[in-house]
Amino acid sequence: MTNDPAITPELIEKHGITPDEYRRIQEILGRDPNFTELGVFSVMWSEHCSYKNSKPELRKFPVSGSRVLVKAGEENAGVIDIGDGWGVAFKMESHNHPSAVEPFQGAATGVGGIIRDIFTMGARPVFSLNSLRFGPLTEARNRQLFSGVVSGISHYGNCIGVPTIGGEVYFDESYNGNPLVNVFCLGVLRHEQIARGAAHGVGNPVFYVGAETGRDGLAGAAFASRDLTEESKQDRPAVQVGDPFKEKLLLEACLELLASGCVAGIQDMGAAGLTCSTCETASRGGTGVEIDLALVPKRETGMTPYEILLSESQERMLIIVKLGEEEAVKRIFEKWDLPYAHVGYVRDDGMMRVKNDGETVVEIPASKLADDAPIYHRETRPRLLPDPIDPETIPPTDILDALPTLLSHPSIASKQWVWRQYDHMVRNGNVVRPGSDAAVFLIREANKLIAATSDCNAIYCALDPREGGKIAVAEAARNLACSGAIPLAVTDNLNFGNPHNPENFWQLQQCVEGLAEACRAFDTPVTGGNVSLYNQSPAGAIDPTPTVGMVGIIESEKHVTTQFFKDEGDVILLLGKPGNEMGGSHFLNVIYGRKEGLPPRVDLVEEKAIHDALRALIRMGLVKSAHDCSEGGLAVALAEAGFERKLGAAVSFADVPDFNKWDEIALFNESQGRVVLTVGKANSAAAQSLLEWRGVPVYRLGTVAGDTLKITTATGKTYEWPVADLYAAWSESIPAAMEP
Amino acid sequence: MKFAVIRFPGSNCDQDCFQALSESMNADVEYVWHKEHSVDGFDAIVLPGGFSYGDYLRCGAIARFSPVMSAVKEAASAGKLVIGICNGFQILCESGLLPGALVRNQGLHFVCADTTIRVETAHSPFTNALTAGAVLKIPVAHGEGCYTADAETLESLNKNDQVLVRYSDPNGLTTPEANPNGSLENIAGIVNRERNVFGLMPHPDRAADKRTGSEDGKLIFESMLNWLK
Amino acid sequence: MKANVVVLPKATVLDPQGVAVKNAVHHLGLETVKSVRVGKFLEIEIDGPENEATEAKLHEIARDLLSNPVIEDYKLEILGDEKQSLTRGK
Amino acid sequence: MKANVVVLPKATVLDPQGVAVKNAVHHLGLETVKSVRVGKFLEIEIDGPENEATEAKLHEIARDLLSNPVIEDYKLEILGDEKQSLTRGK
Ligand SMILES: Nc1ncnc2c1ncn2[C@@H]1O[C@H](COP(=O)(O)OP(=O)(O)O)[C@@H](O)[C@H]1O
Ligand SMILES: [Mg+2]
Repeated sequence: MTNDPAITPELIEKHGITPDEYRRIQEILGRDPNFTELGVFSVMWSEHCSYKNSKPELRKFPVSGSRVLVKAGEENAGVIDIGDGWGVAFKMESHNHPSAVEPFQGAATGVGGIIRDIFTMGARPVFSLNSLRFGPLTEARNRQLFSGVVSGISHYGNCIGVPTIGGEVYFDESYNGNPLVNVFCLGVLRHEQIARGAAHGVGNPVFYVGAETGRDGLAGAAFASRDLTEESKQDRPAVQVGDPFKEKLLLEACLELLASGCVAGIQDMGAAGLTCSTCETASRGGTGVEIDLALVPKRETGMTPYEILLSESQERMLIIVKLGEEEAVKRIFEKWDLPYAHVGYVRDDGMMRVKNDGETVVEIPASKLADDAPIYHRETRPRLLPDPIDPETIPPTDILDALPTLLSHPSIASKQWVWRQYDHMVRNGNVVRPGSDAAVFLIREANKLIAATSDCNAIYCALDPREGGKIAVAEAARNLACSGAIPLAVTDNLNFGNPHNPENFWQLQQCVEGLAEACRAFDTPVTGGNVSLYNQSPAGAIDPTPTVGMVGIIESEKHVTTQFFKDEGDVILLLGKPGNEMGGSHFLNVIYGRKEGLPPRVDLVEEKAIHDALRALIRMGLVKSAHDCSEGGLAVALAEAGFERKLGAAVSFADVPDFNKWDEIALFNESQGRVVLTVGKANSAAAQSLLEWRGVPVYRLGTVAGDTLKITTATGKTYEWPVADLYAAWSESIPAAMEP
Repeated sequence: MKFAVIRFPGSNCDQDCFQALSESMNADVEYVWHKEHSVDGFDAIVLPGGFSYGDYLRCGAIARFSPVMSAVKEAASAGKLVIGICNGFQILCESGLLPGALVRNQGLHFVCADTTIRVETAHSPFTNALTAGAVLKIPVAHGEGCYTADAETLESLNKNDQVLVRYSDPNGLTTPEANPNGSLENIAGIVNRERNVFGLMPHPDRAADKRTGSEDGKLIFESMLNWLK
Repeated sequence: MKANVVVLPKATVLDPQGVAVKNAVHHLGLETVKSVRVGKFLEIEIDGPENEATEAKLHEIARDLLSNPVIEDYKLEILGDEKQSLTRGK
Repeated sequence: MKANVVVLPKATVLDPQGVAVKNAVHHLGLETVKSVRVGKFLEIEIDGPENEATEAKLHEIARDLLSNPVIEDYKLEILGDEKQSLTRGK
């Protein structure tokens, strides 16, 4: 390649390759790499593709279980058995950095990417979730990011027809300049339909299908290579533009193709595009793959091999076709009006060989490139854990004012402004719509009820990453239990700062250990996920945010439960001890600007016992509503439970044991393992004794009543709020911030 | 009697419509691909929701030129029943089978929510199982559902009893708050002069199963089945 | 040849997007802005030199496909081969 | 004064809408169309005569609010008071 720059130490460094790594490349090749090969190594050995910094940590996750059909890391997404020959494939991905630069397209292509991962497995995408973090809405830039990200998700998801049925949104200073956009997708498939991303069958033809390749995302891959060629002098966009319409065609074509039995292997082109898909399919298949770039459909002229291989253009797939089935495959591509090309063959020599019009430009042992990236054990430096909050430091608060203030904080307030913009009803499966603890979706193909939630309280993780990690899983499991579901498995998205900072890396390690411990406790193996490091702005790293996506199954329609009070007169019970932990609470943060103190401890055994007891009660048909206590504690949970039907409650802690004598603490502490549930009056004694018999703490708090929330505390004081006022504070907050 | 559900590239409620008709209504249904030139053999045609051809340019603007639409036009003029739901309504307006146009929601955002709609007349193949004044709970999900038409068109729609459903509150009052997208006179769905082509933004296909909310949409399909009997 | 097509909402049709942009512009400090209308701009490149048949066809396409006469007006501008588009480049 | 702003996707950025329109135009019989790019057109009316401060502010708004420089270019055209917009009316 005559025009290629010479391989200098500067060029190597610019590619993010260390001298040690370069020596390793020389060993693998037995020679110096050329320029294109250097680019290939740099993307494949980036953190994004190789997990070179996080792999030793990820090995701590439990990955197996009786329901696991495809394990984490084996394929594009894990697959879990849901019974009767059906399985679900699901995964979460981040698109943080692209969204920071171009919120609409960044978020949209994030959705496109995760949906592609799912149908690459042979599964039909069924629904999505999204987990978002922004700086405070008081700043115009954050409003712009929030609104752009939501429109981007809405655009892509609505257009392709995959409902977005749940998620979470938090606002905190630590995300200023570095928003988080994590998207989750779940698909359904028959066990025998699981597709593999492996290049099997020497001699099989390799097809490229989907959008033409352009110079998209080149700067995003490993580095910005601005002055490589004449043609590339113009600006190269670091952000890709998504085309949900093209992806919809690709989705239908791929599922039709997989059903036709003509496919030996399939792999989407995500990060590192053609490079990653060719070497990974070869490596998984124990074969080699040879392609010719001259045959690749292109959107622009004059693209170099380097550019074609590293392009991150969206909506593309690599398909290994069974020899002899080429015509059948072409017919399907043509039916769906998709560009395609027969670009190469599966070989038996273990090489990833790339030609350009016959001339070999890349020749690398595929498995070494895909699997032999260096692994680093990064240095960690622990931070001291904060002390628990001393109640004496909590000033007397205007409680009547504090509750609506908390409810109107955008992190707690209604997210209806968000999910109204998402088509959450397409595919006709909403049994529980957005707005309750977990979304419940009827997968019609399989006739199964699946519940899903995403959770992470990053304040806890910042103050105590290990406990924070445990709580993220525990809260997800609790949300599922409240909707009547049995948790099946977990996907996670680890969002952290620069791993070279030992404190950041310690946070990552602690969070992972916490997640892993909790996943074991709830018997929910991790089936996959994503790592996003370098989430920093000049002001510092984001709060560690290990987002958890958890999926559960509901055995019968009768078990579906929501968080909302149903009828006046129903008895309100608190499951779990009233608690008194104030560290890391939203009360301290929102009312006093104090993001501090030791966050709540979670006892995983007790937590699990509570979930099991709740599910048992639900199965007996005794539970009319169940809502977990999370941000804002018991008072917020009681208020939220009344919002759907505008029902109030008459509640008293006065004659109930164990309630704290500080009203602030009793109402707003965030101790874990608590659920507010309601039962019909006639069943309340039975429910209570059943729970006591199971050995879980239960307290009778009062009844659903009237149109005010009336709470008498252990000090004998009574606070009363009209539900309409609380509802207004909660429901109008985000719209008012966004549309003044 | 047999229903056709047209599949454009980018249709995404085709399966929902198919299921609602076949499972909830026990009707005979088949998919028809957009490249087909004929819809012979079908008694009723469903243009489903979605983003046909990506909805680039304007919603329904490109779908209008697809081969199957010429066949749909012929079928419409032969008096067969045509129902366009959401994107289908947009396609019907773009192709001139229905008057007026659907533009960007007044609030500028996509809106996915339950709405209640008031039936204006039982005198149509699409509402004969209902009574005027009945209120149905049927969800909407669209970004461009604001119905507009010039004064003359509007007048003739009203005069000829062509507005079949309007957004209303649960008591049947057509208040501004009940209007999810700013549609003129809360119009949610209209029929052509000949009364055999119906377009509406709400999704009866998403209101045909108790488990997922409402069953009110079935009454519209039931009307069509009555008519075809 | 090249052609540009501008499609704008008819004056009688509500343009909520235009209103939203106007409000945002006011927020950014340009309060003298009286009205904003938001439409589409299409830049079309065509093989071959300027000619009447193509121009007639372009009008047809602009009317039938690129705009919806119920709600929009269009304007077609033919740029020929050499002339630079007025509206391109900085 | 009046101003028009045209916002178009950068030449190297994928423009799926442009591709869709090009295909539709081919179907309608104008097969000589090589490329279509679709962008936004904003017609802005401003109180008061043409002046540099307003023009500078308009540039700022076009760059920060109306377009995203990462994927789009904009072009601002000042039309003054009397001049008719080139791109308006039939
Ligand atoms: N970005 C979002 N997209 C869709 N639904 C959301 C989003 N954010 C929040 N929701 C929904 O709003 C409800 C409340 O969310 P959240 O306060 O995070 O609940 P919890 O504290 O119980 O986990 C849930 O039903 C959730 O799915
Ligand atoms: Mg919850």
